[in-house]
Amino acid sequence: MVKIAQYSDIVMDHFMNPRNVGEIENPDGVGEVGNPVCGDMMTFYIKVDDEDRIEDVKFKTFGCGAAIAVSSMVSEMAVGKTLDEAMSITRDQVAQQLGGLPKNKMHCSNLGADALQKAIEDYRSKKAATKE
Amino acid sequence: MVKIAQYSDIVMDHFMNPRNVGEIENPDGVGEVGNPVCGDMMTFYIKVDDEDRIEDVKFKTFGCGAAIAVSSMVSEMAVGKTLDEAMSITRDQVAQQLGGLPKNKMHCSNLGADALQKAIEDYRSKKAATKE
Amino acid sequence: MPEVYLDHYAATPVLDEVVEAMQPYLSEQFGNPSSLHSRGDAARIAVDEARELVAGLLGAEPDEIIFTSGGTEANNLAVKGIAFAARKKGNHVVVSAVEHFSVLHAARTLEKFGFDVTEVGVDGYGMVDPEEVRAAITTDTVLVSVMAANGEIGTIQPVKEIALIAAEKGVPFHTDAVAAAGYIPLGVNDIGASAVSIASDLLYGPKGAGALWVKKGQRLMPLLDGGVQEGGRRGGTENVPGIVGMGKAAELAARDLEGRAEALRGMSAALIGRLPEAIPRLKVTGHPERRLPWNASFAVEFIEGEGMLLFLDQKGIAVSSGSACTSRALKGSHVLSACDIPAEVAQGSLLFSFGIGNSLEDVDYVLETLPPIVERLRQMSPLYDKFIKQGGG
Amino acid sequence: MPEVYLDHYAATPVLDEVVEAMQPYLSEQFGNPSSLHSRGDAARIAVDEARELVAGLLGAEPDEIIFTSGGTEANNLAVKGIAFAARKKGNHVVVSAVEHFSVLHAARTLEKFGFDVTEVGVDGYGMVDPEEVRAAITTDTVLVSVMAANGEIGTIQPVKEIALIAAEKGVPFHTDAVAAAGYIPLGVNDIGASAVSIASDLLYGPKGAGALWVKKGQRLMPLLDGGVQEGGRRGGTENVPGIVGMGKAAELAARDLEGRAEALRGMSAALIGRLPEAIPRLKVTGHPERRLPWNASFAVEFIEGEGMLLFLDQKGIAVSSGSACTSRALKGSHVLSACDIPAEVAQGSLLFSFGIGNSLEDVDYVLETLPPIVERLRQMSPLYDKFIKQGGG
Ligand SMILES: Cc1ncc(COP(=O)(O)O)c(C=O)c1O
Ligand SMILES: Cc1ncc(COP(=O)(O)O)c(C=O)c1O
Repeated sequence: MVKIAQYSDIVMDHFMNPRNVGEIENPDGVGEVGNPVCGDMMTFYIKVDDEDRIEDVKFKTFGCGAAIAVSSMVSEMAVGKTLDEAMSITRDQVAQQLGGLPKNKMHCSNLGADALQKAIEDYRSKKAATKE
Repeated sequence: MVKIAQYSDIVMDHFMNPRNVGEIENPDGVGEVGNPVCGDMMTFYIKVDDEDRIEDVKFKTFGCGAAIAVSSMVSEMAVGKTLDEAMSITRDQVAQQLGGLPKNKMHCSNLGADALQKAIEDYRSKKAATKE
Repeated sequence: MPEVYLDHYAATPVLDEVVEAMQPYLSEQFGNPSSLHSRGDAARIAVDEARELVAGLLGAEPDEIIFTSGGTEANNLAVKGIAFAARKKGNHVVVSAVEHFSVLHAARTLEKFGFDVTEVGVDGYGMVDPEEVRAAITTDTVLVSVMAANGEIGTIQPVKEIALIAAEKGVPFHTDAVAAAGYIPLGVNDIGASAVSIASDLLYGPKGAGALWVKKGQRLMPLLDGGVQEGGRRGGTENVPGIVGMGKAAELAARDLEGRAEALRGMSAALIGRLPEAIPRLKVTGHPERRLPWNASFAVEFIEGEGMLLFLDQKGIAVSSGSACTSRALKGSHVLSACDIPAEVAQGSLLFSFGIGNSLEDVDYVLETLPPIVERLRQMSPLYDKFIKQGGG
Repeated sequence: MPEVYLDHYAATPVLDEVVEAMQPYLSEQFGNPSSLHSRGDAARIAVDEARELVAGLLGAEPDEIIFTSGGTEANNLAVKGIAFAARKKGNHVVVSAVEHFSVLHAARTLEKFGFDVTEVGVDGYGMVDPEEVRAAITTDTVLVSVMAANGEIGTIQPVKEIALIAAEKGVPFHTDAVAAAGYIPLGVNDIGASAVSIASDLLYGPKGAGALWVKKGQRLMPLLDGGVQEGGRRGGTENVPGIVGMGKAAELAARDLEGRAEALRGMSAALIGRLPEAIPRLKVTGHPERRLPWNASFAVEFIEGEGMLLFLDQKGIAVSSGSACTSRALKGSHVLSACDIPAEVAQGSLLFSFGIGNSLEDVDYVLETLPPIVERLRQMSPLYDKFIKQGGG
């Protein structure tokens, strides 16, 4: 692998072999953040099991290498977690798990946790709506 | 001889082996131009024969290589000339005889002809004074 | 793995002949051109020779050449130097919207000093309309600056026409020829300019050297005050090896201009012709005909440039992109935006800048390598997803 | 013929280790540090390493270092950059009368933009009195700039004291350390400065590279607008080989500072001690104790410097002079004049600047070579003539 100094080996690995890319048919929750005009956009799909655990995560990302790696890492971190646990994943944790992100990419590309949270919120609000 | 591009071979020769350096005891005329504050000062001494011809020239010069070479060249050009001929020696002729002078030295260091003229004028005014 | 360097706009390799010419001035010939002894002499003579060679490339007089530290300094010196020297005459400058930041931001600095700046826009191909320049000039205008050609999209500007208009109005005209010099003929008098900037590092010369040609008589306030180097117009000990290298590079560029241009044009035209067939929803940016021979620029829809760069780098291909993520300032390209290319499309911009070491095989390698990368990234892209679902593709 | 180079203040040779360090960046590693691919990476890493090494020499943080094209640019950036950034606060700057022209003329340019400049004088040794700086500071003062040491006469300035006064008054303090860095210890925090300029080419590094250290938080208007290189404070493609060379030179200068200083001091002290015995009516210029280790400066009465230079050159000795004739501007040295040395004496100034390649034998050679040259020129001098006739000698 040709390495670029600004990206750690883990970032490069997740960028080049992203986990959980794709879509879930009939997802339980969908979260979209970012905006292609700014250069980064992520869509997260989740499937939630009966015990409020994340069973499956898929994502699609438009953005730089960091954005793709972040999405991949978040998806890995989320699978198997309860919704509450997943909600508490922070940007900093993601960056740390990736072996660090370039300073200038911390804000713009590190949106994965936000997208996941949006998907969870989407799931919760749909569920709340169903209950009513 | 180590050559400096700004000076022609003739300039370097006249600088390193200046002709007619010195003083004339009881000169017929003395001319001084320039000013050490500005960096160039020349004193010319002449001896004039009965036919108004310059018999001998000596000079002393404070100044850069060009100033010394100019003095030397003027002294050589002047010897044997009539006063009128010597009066008509111009700065440009001197520079030309030297194989050229650096542009920036044309004005400040090329005072030899002026000093010679002053010496001639000195001689003439003294002579006029004696006649009266 | 093949090494296919297609980022000559970012940096050209330094030609062996150029390195060789520089070598003595890095070691034995270390004199200062201002020194009066023989060691200084050698350095001064070398700088003067380089000045003649650079003047030769531009069809200019040697004493009209001011050596600088690069294209950025040349542009800053031109824009600020001409405007500040004329600030009692007027306080207005005209630039194009697709100038390099070293012109555009220099103009913004002028604004801090009370100048007004008019940015003339471009058409979809990145071309300035000379008539818009005419319309922008006022009685207060003291400078018009429009680049000879834009490196990002390759578009060659109608500088002769603009120079003529500026001349009619009595306004000095500067052109940034950093991307163009050595690739298209650029006689300064032929153009009718007052000042022209060039850089060494786009000419197979060393980094750290550039030059501003300034027409005799054109007033200029120095940017770097200090000694009387460069005729008092740019102080500082001369970067002798850099200048010597630039001189050699200029000599070779002038000698080989046509041959180089033809070879480069062959490669870029091949890529511009064939890449759209290999990748759907790919836009060629810049002008279809009036373009720099070395430039092949595109925008790939639905994906972002950095990912392409990284994957191409894995395959040994070096290119650049005007995407926000790949710019250190994290802003999208002002050039593509001036061409009215939507921001999300501009994110997928790719610039292939060919060099004299490239061949048509490199084009083949790109044509083979890039499409699957684009496909892979598109498969990850939510934008592509939407496009497909909306019946595109 | 021996080759005795004693003009290191004009230019130092580049050390072999430095040339070696630069070499790859002149050829294979030609990438642009801003490029995102691996070739750009290699260049960026090299620049970052050099930044650490330069910071090391100054005891500074790497991200406080701005690479420039040399000492002149660093000084212009400091003086204009700090003053212009503060122009809403005040319009007054204080400099010393013995600054290098890159500070002095930069200050004069500020005058064109409405600033007032106070030039603080020096004593006969070229020393600035810190209390005069205090007295010069007004509520409008936005910058004090006094050099760390003067290269022409070697005098080391009391910069710590001046920095303290500036700090008390809340005014940024810049010091031009171009002549001093690498020869006397210069910790930026130890000094208490806001900005410090250095140059590569007085450190056995390549020409075309310099640096300005700027304390974190100090506001600065860029001189070269353009890209976001150097943290947005200096645009333009980095001169990678030059910067790498400067880094290596700084590393070696920091490592060897004491040893170099001792050796140089030995040589200059020997010449300063012995030359006045060999040449009557010779004045040592600069301070008797507080002087740069490499500097031995004199004024030879009754003759002019260029003639000495030319004759010395014939004997293989390279030196410089502050005489009007040897300056390209044809003006006498403002430094010697500030020290109240009469203009006609200053015309005979001679500067021996020792380097790490010199030895005490070189001093012997000068002592043997120079006196007959002086004698010869004095024999031609009308001033010497007058002096003798008036009973001198
Ligand atoms: C058109 C144009 N002008 C100016 C510059 C600045 O040149 P440099 O980076 O050598 O300072 C560039 C750099 O790529 C450029 O493309
Ligand atoms: C004290 C001082 N400052 C600044 C400079 C300017 O440095 P440069 O010529 O590298 O631009 C010099 C040059 O000798 C100097 O001696």
